[in-house]
Amino acid sequence: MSAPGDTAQPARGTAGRTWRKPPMIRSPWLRWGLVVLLGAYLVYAIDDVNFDLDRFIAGIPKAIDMAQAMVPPDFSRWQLLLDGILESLQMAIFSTAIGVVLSVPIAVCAARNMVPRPVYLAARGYLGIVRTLPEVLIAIFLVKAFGFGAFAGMLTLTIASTGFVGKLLAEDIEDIDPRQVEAIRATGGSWLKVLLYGVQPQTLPRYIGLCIYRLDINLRESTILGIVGAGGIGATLYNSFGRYEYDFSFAILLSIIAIVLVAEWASGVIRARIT
Amino acid sequence: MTDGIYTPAGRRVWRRRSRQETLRRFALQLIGLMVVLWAVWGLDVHWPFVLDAPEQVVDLAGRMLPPAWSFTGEIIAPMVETINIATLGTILACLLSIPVALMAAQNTTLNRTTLWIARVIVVTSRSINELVWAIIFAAIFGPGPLAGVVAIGIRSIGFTAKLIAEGIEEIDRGQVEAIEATGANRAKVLAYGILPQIMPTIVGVVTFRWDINIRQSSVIGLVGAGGIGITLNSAMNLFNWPQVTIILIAIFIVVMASEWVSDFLRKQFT
Amino acid sequence: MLQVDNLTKTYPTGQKALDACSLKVEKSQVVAVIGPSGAGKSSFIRCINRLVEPSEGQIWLDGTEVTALNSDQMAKMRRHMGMIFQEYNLVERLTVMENVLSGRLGFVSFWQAFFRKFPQADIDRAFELLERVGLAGYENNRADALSGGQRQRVGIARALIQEPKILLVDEPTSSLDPKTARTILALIADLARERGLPALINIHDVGLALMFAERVVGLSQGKIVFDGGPEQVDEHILTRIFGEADWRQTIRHAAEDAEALEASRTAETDGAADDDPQTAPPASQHGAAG
Amino acid sequence: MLQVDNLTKTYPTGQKALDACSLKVEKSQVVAVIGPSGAGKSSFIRCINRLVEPSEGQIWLDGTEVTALNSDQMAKMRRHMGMIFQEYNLVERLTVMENVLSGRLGFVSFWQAFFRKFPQADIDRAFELLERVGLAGYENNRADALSGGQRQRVGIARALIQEPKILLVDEPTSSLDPKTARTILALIADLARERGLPALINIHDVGLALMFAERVVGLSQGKIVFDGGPEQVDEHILTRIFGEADWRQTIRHAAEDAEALEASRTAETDGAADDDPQTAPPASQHGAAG
Amino acid sequence: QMTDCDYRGKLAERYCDMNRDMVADLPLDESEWTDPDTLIFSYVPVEDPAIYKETFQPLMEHLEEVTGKDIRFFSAQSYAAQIEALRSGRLHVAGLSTGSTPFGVNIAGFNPFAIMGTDEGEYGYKMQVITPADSDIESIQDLNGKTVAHTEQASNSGNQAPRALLESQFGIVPGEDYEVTYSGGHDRSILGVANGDYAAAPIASSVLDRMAERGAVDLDDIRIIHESQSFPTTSFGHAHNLHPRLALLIQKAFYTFEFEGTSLGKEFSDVDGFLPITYKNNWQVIRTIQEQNEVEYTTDNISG
Ligand SMILES: Nc1ncnc2c1ncn2[C@@H]1O[C@H](COP(=O)(O)OP(=O)(O)OP(=O)(O)O)[C@@H](O)[C@H]1O
Ligand SMILES: Nc1ncnc2c1ncn2[C@@H]1O[C@H](COP(=O)(O)OP(=O)(O)OP(=O)(O)O)[C@@H](O)[C@H]1O
Ligand SMILES: [Mg+2]
Ligand SMILES: [Mg+2]
Repeated sequence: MSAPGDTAQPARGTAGRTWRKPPMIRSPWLRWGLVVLLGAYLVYAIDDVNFDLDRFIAGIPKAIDMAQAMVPPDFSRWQLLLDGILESLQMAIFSTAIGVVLSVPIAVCAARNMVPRPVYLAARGYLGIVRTLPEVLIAIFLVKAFGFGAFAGMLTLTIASTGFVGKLLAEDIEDIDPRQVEAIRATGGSWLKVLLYGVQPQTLPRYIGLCIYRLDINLRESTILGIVGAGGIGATLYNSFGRYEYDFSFAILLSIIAIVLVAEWASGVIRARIT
Repeated sequence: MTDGIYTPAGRRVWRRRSRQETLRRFALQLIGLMVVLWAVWGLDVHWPFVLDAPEQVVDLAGRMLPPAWSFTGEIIAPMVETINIATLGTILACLLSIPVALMAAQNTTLNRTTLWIARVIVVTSRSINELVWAIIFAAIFGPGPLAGVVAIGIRSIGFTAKLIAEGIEEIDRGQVEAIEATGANRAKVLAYGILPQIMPTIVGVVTFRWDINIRQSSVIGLVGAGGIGITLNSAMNLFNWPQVTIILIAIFIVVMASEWVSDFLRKQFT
Repeated sequence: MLQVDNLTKTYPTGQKALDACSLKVEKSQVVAVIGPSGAGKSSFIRCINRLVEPSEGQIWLDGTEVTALNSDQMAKMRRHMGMIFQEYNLVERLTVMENVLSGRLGFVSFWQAFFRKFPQADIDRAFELLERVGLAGYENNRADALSGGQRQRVGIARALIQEPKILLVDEPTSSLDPKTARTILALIADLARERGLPALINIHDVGLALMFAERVVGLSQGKIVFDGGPEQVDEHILTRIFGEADWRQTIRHAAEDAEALEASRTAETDGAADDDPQTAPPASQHGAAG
Repeated sequence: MLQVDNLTKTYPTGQKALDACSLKVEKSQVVAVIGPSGAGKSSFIRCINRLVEPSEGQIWLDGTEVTALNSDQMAKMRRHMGMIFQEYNLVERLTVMENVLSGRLGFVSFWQAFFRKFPQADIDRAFELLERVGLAGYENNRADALSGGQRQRVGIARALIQEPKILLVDEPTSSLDPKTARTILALIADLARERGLPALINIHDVGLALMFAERVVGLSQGKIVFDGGPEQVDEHILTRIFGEADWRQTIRHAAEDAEALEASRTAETDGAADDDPQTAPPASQHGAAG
Repeated sequence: QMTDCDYRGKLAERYCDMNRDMVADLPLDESEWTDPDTLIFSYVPVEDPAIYKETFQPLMEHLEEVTGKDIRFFSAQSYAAQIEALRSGRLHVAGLSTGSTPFGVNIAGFNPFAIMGTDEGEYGYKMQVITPADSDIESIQDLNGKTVAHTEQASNSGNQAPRALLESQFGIVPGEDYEVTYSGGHDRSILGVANGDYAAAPIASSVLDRMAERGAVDLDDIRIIHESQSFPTTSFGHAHNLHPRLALLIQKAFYTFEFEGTSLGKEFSDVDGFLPITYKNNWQVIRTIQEQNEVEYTTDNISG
């Protein structure tokens, strides 16, 4: 540190000083220990998946065969395709609508910077449980409870949506600019109003992105809808693969990709308007 | 300047939106509501079933308890297998998705063509069911962990790239501007202006994807490795619910661990 | 009345920003807090409304121990504490009007806030304040499309609309030209006087501080090293606060300025904001923007 | 040499921030741009390095038409344009040192930048600059744990380490106490003189402007309404730029200040930043922080 | 109720088997009989081809005609869901796969009565053990020390049957004499063998036939080294507590359904109609297999 005395040559005290970015983990033992451990693990894990070049070369023509079976896409059964899409849309819209609304309070409670620790832990616990329960199992429970059909499917999708949007939105809330929140807090706004004026404007674009993303996940979801017997485009796709009708599968995939691209574009437009 | 603004006495109204905007919003909301109603119409609830639903749930939940603790030993191997494949797959996805994410974010993409290329990659990756990816890569690499890793990696790109791209779209312009003003080229602006801002997002998204991949390891199962997903399916198909419970407990531990790792790393970066 | 006892703040990084500061401010006193950059001025006023949690010490406002309140009570308390931020802290994606009205959040119901249905009185007051800070016509601009000084003035209007019992002001004029700066400070000082509120103003412009404050507190390295009237501030004191430099100009100007100000006070504060056409957007431009 | 022809900027909101501004700055001239808040000062200098894309007009720097460059060429060009931001624009999650060193990004390879392996000369220079702006010992603090003035000074060091051919400076002293402010401005002015660079300084403190600038440009409502030496600036001119007010004090002080400054220039600028113990963190505290 | 029932065999506690036909009896208490206006029917394709919803349409129409009820058809993809729904009374008529039929019977009171077959009374499929065409494995004994792909644990021909039969017939114990890896499905086992990734695999003949027919696999790539006796295919049955009159009508509808000329007939080309079966007789072989593999049915007992 400079004392008033050594003013003559400002650079004297600094020349040759090295600088390194302060490491994330202070203790060098722990730091290098972790690095070595991680490296060892990766070596072990990669060793586990041995790559066989001969098999790879032999596999290429098989993949090409499969690809050839896909073209040209077969749109002749458009009726089946359209039915599936409409059915899926119906379920996806409903479950997304409910799911994303429910995930807002969950996300707020799961954000470290918004709530006291016990609430945070409880909400994270909920998110953990929802994410632990395989969708298959939730679906089985709901089929048992409400019978086969769209209702069980929608409920499953709703629950899965809360886990997904809740978790990602919570992390976005944790990342917001604290200064803007601080200003609203300083006006004496209650907690809810701080959310409304300090947090919501900052997270809205992300939230809209997540809603639309979840909509398209719910649209494509096949596992759940297959289990509840609700059909939908996912089940149609699954069946077409099961029947080796790859050209029809490809047609279905192209349709799904087109729909999702439209959703993606819409999401981009909306977000660009509010960011 | 309109005179009204300077008239101190007059009551001035202020609305967040002009009348036209309000109308447009109202119309949009109405359309939205109608779409949701159309969806509700497809619900088809059988009310008598709803009445005794709790009873049925209790029937199954009761049969899941107590967990088959003795089964614990048998799930360790598939769990480890699953973790290995999911970890490698996630690392692969992470490496591939960062360039895609940069192309898919409106504020970092080079031009409209790259934006759409990235979007098509993202959408294709996630629209194609994991089973399909698994079949394709099992044909190429043969059934086994490698096909699982690649299938998981490719399948995850859509998710990670999309969410990271949205994170990039939300960054603070000012900080990027400052780095641009130093004359840094794109890559360096990325490393100094953008990366520090999206680091928490990347960590969050990647750890989330990691635990999704572990849970979706039925894919891994389907390419011939005995992941936890296959174990779970077998337990369910043999109606051994107490075993299902113990597997769930194992998955829960992994999910919470990922939550903890994510939280720890994000704290370092926020 | 504000009373601060032994306030100490140590940040998690280990930085000790405040070191046992005590201060007592009577009603209706405009206190300027001066000190070099990094002295702890911002930390000091942020501790008072507990945006920064004090490490030690007590704070009392009008007989309530602020440091003992729980978070609900603190939210209620903050309604009465108007705060102006050094870095403005506007909510970037909200409009100017929403930012200003957010100062009334403590007083409206959640649904009013949600639908932006603030009482007409608040809206009238918001328009009036926007005019007084020279931002008439900007109400529908988004905060992130403003110039630095405009942003700062929105932040000021937001604090003033709270009709607070105490004003905590962090560098209110850092981005303002000399004329607007004086107008704004006069506005703050007058409000404090009119309503009989104490005001704590962090300000780096010592000249302005001496001109408007009734009392000056000098902070250096987290300690209060001076506390007295502006007339007591001399070269020696400034050196104690800021370190060695040539202070003659600063003090002389301040004294003269204060005189000049005294003479023109009534005239200036009334007319101040209204004859300010150059800061209002020209009609044609605003038409296009709306 | 910088030449600006007919520069016009209309924002997407319809706001016309600049209206056919022309300006020619010779080498090594310190130009103060003054004007009321919202006049277009920031827009003006941001157009010069095209952080804001000009709507009309041309800009030439040393014979290159800046407005005609593509984005790669612009990046190269910006290496030579040092910019100091009104709202600092530090990368919040990086340390002070990384922020300062980011000024050298144009000169190192990507991997050097990525692994923070900057040449020793850059690191030396960074330490030296940090000392000169009074932030020695803060190099490993994260930018978001700094006081307002400290952040501003980091931004200044970042621009200066670029060793630019032109300095674009937006309110460099808004958050600084008078002493630090003068030190910093002297530093900027001296650098400009030493290296023979033009410097455009937006500054709201007219007194400081008149003290340090060789030329003053007055902006009002997006138009250049005055362009001349500081000695030409009188009450009348200030009224033209800012509107009606009592300007006598401002000018008189400035003149006196300038005199005093002239007398002490050599002494002050050398010693300025170094004898600044109160802005550096006390050793003990910093020890705890590191 | 407990006192009324002195035999239930392996059935779950809530069911009773006084007539010892191994399936749950109609409840004695008439109030427990159900006679719903809408019959719910589900079908899970496991060793059968995947089907689109409309394939079953003709059968549904026929059922509606004969029973006079509305029918809702669900093509589901999990038989755990199916059997749990049956147990909860959410499902009235179902087609259960070979291996899961005993679970349905014991856990959910399923009452199988029909199976698809020819007019000659032939039905069923065979377990086949296949190897790559160029493999040096000639017999089951040669599997010793190899890696063999089973499909999944619950599958009959893909796992349960080989585990039970290979030991008793050839003295080869899967998992001991050869290493078992699970492929996840019959088609994946077949493709894996065709590609030479697995040394061998036990699979369902019906799946192999179908894949060959559709060109998904080239029969020249595959050699069959063993074929088992016939196993029954998917069983069709109803819930135990349907009103007896309704149950009879449903059975009648199945038995009188003609595949010829319908979409169902096109899908199952070698089938003419539904043949009557009983669980006790026709599932004997499956029960033996599962018994040997120590499969537990009544989860009620497991949970104590
Ligand atoms: N969030 C924080 N974490 C750690 N240290 C901090 C934090 N905020 C401020 N500091 C440190 O505390 C000290 C006092 O900061 P403070 O913001 O109160 O200064 P100030 O007097 O307002 O300065 P300025 O005039 O520059 O705004 C500074 O040394 C600063 O680096
Ligand atoms: N991004 C933007 N979008 C729309 N309008 C803007 C934007 N940035 C600035 N403006 C408007 O342009 C005008 C000039 O802004 P500018 O920032 O250049 O002013 P300034 O002279 O720097 O003022 P200050 O001294 O307050 O910083 C202002 O009226 C402002 O509202
Ligand atoms: Mg401060
Ligand atoms: Mg500006």
